[in-house]
Amino acid sequence: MNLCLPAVFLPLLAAPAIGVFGTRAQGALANLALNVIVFGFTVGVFFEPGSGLIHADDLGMIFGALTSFVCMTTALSNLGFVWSGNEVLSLRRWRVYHAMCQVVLGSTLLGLYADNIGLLWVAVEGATIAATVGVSLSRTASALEAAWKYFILGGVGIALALFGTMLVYLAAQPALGPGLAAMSFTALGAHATKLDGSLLTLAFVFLLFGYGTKAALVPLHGWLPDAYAEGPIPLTTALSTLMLNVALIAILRFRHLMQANFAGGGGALQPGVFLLTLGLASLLLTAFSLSRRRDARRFFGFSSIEHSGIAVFAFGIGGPAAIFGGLLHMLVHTLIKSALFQALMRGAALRGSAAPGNYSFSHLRGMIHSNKYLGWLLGGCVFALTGLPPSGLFASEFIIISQTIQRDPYVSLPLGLGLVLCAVAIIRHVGPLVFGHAPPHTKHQKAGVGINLAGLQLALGFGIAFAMPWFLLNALSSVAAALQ
Amino acid sequence: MRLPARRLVCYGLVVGNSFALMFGLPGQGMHLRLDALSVLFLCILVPQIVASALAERRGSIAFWVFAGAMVLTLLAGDAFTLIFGFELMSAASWLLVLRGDARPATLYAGMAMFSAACLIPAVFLPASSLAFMLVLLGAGAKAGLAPLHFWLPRAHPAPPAGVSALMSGGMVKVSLYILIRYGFIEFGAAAQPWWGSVLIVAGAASVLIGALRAMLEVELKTMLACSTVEHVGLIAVGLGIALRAKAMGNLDLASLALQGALLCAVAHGLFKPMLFLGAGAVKKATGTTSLDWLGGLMRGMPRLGLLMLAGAAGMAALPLGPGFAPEFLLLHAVIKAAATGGILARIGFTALLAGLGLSAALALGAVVRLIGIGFLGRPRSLHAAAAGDANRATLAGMGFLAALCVPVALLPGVVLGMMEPVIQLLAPNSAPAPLSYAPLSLFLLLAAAAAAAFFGLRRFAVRGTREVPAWTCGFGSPPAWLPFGDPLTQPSATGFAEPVRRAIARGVLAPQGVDPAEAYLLFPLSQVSLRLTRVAEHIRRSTIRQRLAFVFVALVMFLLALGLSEGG
Amino acid sequence: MNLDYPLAHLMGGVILMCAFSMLSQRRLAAMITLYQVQALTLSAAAFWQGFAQGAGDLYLTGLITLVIKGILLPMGMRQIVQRFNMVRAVETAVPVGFSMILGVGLIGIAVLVVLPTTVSAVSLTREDLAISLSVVLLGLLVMTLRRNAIAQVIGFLSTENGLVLAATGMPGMPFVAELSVALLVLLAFLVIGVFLFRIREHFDTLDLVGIEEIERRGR
Amino acid sequence: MGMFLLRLVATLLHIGLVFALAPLLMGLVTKLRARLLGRRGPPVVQPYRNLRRLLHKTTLVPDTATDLYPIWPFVCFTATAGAAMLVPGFSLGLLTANVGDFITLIGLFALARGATMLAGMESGFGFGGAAAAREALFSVFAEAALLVILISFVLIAHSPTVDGVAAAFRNGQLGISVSLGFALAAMLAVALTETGRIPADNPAGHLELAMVHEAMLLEYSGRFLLLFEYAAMLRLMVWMCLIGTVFFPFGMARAGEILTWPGGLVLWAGKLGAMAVVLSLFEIGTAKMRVFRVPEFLGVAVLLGVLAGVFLFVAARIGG
Repeated sequence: MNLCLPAVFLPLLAAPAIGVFGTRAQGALANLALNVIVFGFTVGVFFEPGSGLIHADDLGMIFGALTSFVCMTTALSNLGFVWSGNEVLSLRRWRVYHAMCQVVLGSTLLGLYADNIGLLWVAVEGATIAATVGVSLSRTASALEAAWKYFILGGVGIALALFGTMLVYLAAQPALGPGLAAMSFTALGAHATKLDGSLLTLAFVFLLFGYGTKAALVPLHGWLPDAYAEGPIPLTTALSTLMLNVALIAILRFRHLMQANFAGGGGALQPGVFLLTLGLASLLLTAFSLSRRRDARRFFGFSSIEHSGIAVFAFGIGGPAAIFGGLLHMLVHTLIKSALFQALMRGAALRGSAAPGNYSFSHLRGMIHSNKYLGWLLGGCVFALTGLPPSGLFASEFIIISQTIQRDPYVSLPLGLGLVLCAVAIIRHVGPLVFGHAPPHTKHQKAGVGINLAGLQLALGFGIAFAMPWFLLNALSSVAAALQ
Repeated sequence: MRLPARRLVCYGLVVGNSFALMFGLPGQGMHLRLDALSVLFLCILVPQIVASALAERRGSIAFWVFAGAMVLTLLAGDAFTLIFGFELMSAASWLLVLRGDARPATLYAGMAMFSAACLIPAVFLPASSLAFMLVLLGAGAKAGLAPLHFWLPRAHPAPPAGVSALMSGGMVKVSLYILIRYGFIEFGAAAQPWWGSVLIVAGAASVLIGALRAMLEVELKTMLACSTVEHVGLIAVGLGIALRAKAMGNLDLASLALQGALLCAVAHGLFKPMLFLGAGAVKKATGTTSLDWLGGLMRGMPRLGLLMLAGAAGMAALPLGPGFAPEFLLLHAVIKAAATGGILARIGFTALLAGLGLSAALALGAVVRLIGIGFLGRPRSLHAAAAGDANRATLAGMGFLAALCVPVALLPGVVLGMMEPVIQLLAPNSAPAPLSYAPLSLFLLLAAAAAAAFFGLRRFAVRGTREVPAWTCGFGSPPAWLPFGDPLTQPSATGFAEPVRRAIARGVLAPQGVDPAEAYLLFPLSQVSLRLTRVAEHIRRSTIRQRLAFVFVALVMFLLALGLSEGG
Repeated sequence: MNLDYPLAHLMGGVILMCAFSMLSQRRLAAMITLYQVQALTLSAAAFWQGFAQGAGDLYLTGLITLVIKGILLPMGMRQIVQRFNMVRAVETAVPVGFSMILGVGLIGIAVLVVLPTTVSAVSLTREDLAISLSVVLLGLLVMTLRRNAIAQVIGFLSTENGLVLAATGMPGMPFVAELSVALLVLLAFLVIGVFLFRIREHFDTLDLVGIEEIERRGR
Repeated sequence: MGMFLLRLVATLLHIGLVFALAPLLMGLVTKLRARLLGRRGPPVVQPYRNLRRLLHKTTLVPDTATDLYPIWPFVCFTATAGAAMLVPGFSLGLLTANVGDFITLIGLFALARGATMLAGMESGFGFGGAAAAREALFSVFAEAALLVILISFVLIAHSPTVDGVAAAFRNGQLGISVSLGFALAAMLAVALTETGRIPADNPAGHLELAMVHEAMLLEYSGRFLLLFEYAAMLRLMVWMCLIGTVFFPFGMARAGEILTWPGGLVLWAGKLGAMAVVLSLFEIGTAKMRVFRVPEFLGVAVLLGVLAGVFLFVAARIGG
């Protein structure tokens, strides 16, 4: 049987139920239970990839499992978030919140497993709407403003993506004939050279802008920092890691179509230039935006922009090695970033309240004085983002830079500049955040068991790049070779 | 199992008899390799690690990661392992610096990443001038080669003494190792004479600035760090001469300069950690390392004082000290190099020789200042008066290094003989001239003279001494609460440096005695980044409509480009 | 079969004209009316395309468009305008004349981009594509140039119209697109409605100035 | 073997003469100065008397001095004595010729200077420290000048040792006189500074504020002061030998051939006497400089050294 279907539709179908019934504790527990089950399914997908409209290729398998794993750990720390009771919401909103978590999970998985550009689009749209609702949940003025921003910019992105999708169909329709075949990734990939190249190029521009909005590439990034800062933090974790991945993978797939068409003489342009432009823009703007952030979640929002910029840059460089590097970068970044947000949530809870707006660096500094383990964990996560060893990002960035040098030496200059500047801006905060002077009346407290899971994720983020299991290595390499 | 990833990353170094590790770059692993050069630098590195561990920092994990990463860098058999170890070294030392003093930590991390950003491209480029310049930038920045040395006098004093010792004596050498490995071996075939010239110029600048600042600085550890800059410059000058001579086909001169540079690395790796450990002991005993608050420590801590004296003799390159033979070789290399090349080379090397003499004398002055102000004379504070001698562990660590100094000082010929394989590796089939400096016989001569004077005086002069109050130069008698006299009546470290400041520093340093690199490089760069940050803040503050406008304009731009590239 | 090209062309032209003249309008009511006309024309175009291609699902598309966009959405928005008493003119970011010039430039770009690209596709599609791309861009331009939330929403909806127009032009495109467009518009309207009420709770007007004030504070 | 014995004897003779005659030379210079100033001046053997008097004085140690106080005089004396043994006097080919070269000499001078400076800072009172600071300033330029001069020597003689240079110059190919002239001028300036003569320092001065070398020894007395005084005399001797050997190597004996010794000895004495006359003439002709003029004085020396190197290059090119 096809295990993708239950993995996708269980959360989607369960969402209304959660949204209607149950107390907030029950909602949180149901959320966790569903996540665990879905994680089981996504692991099963490795053995039952299925076929047809919704099936998992290697890429889908890996990132599907990653998605559900991150969602599971987030749901676990979500328990603490709920029980700490800092987030004062009415019961109705708690229900909506948990429902939205499920919708985000389901539509993200749909976006990963869908073998149809239309379905992919629907999935991204659903995730966007759910996230918008989630962000607006705490009805503060700034939250509403953030959600409004997110809706307007995200809606525009969705519109552009739909236009691009239709253009892809139009480009494929003469070759593959009308019908579903012209919208399936496998069919498109198989006949990439026969597509109408020039139309495909036009389509790629729109898709790049559409999904690039979701991936928060500069200049399409306007919604991201505020959405991160205002939404409930478990949802933010999902946004920062999962939706970015879906959008990036979509961009990667379409880029492959265009590249193959270009290589096959189908008349498409080389996609690299577009991707490199947006990637470098993200990297360099982030480098200078990071330095003045006072709110930790905005800060790490910008760092997410940086990292998706790096991934897109890697895709733009092209070639199996660079694609491999980009995918590895996404993988490790997802693990580290989710661990980081869970640690942040816990730290803010120790400092009083995990409500949005309590994440200013001045509020969190000197975490080691609140809890030694948590302080080191937080410091480790932030340090890992800089890409210095032993962080796994070092391996991916090493591969990307080396490939850049070999394929396109001149863009390696801005790349290196941006990487160094961002890393410096990030590493500046480790000292005060971990060892700085804690605010007055800080006393040593327990961090709770949930934090160990974040520690595990961080350890994975450190280890997986240097001691990669062979099956993962093979899968990633074959994906990279196939999508080059 | 066939690894598709085998295609991923090509080797940066030729992997000969290398030993592969399972983990590392995905599908690629790590490779370790040992050759004469790595062995030499391991021999430089290991004693320092032992001494620092002996003296302090036995328990610190970061310290051991730091040490291990340095060893890994020296053992690296491929580009990834090299950069990995190098960056891990930077990361661990960054943590140690951060725990010591948070202020320079970010600057330090920034420089470390900058050097990595230069090295990673360099190891993948084909052997070319660009690649070498990148290596020079990367390794030079980490080694504290002018003009990228400004971070070193700030960062090296920050961590505890054991780490400072290892950073100053070891980490710097590791970066120089990378410079040597790539300049002489990997890129050796494509070497141009002007590579060497660039290296010489940078080295000369470091020597001058380092020696001058060492003479002017008041903080003990900062002063030692500045002298590290000076010695790195000396080594760089030697390497530059060797590179230039090798490219010009003059292998004997190359091997002579290499002997000087490598011996200098060995000697500096011995006495500088010793001095840093001593500075740490002084800090522990008196609570400060500012020379203006010390004085008369020789009474309180005689054993430490003697060890510091030995290290200082090396630092000042005095004869019969460990630092003299390298200086000797380097000066001869410069003189020989002056005979090669055109009139510019002649003028340049003559000026270089003058600069070296200048900085040698400055180093002597700095050492006299260090010992005379810090350890001789009268205490300038109660802490200095009450200082007790350093603990056994520190003395043991310093003594270990001091014992290793003896062969370098008295038997440099033997040490050079042991270095021969390295020289042959770097400058193949070269025949260096024998060392025309016989420290052992010189030592015997001087010993004879000293013995003659000693016994002569015992025989003919009246024995014994009488202790009398020193002449106070006409100052009034000190108040009762200052048992050791008024500190203001004895020369201060600042005052001692004043003549040099007036006569030389004004010409060399920027106004207010700021390091020129800071004034003319660091400050403008920070201004630029500040301006760009302001721009970024403007973008970030834009309203929803403006953000929409960004998207819209970008889309129109892309479409326009598309239309023009296809239709037009 | 010689009639369908000019008809489709005509309807497309009307839709484009509506989108274009939205730029010139200062009053919300007028913009809503224009949007309604645009939507009605769009539904007509969908019906005609369905007839011309003999594709049944296009009839459904036309029906959805007619009911939701042609009738429900304008009614709702008129409600909002009444309730918030926003009959006065809303000021634009740039002078109207300038925005018209921009609009003309956008149409030019759309034609420039589309015409050479679709040499292989059928002429009908080419026309539709050029027109719908212009409509999309014009809608975005309206969103960019109007300071008022409702005006932005209208611009957004007109963008959607352009998408549907393109979708109807796609020969034999499966139903996914239309469904999702309808879905999007529904949800969009719901969410926007929610927003408007919430924003009303916090700011007395729908003008985004208040939000911009929040944003001014550096964070 | 006999050869070796001869060289050994010559070496011992040289060492003995240098150590024995150093005070005499100092006395001679003082006497000549006094005479040229129209005074009678102390007898030539006065330095010997001073040394003997110091032998019989008790040694006073300031209470603020550390345990290293007695070390510095020995270090200073030993280094200077080592230099005296390395510089050939009346004869070439001594056994000590290859122990070290110019750079070793510079190092030994630096060692002696360092010991003196530290001695000045022992008691921790003002004048010693001030004098040490000035000495440090002077030495900076002095060493630079010496090394620069060294270039032209080595490039001409193709040998870094004093012995080799002297041998090469004695067989003199004199196409390079210009640069040697520059080198001589520079070397004289350095020598004046190093030996603490006018214009850098006044050996006869008694104003602590103006003294450099003497002020560092204020706290020393008895046998320790004797060592310092004797080292000063030796330094004068060494410098004169150095200049004589390098620039006027004519008629120097060969250590291997005993018959050439007498001539060498006579000529050596003559050279020393002549240099003493020149030195005293110069000293009465000039006045002492301000402290901060001395660096300029030595800076000129450095430039002369550089010029020597450049002209040497030109000459070599013209010579073909």
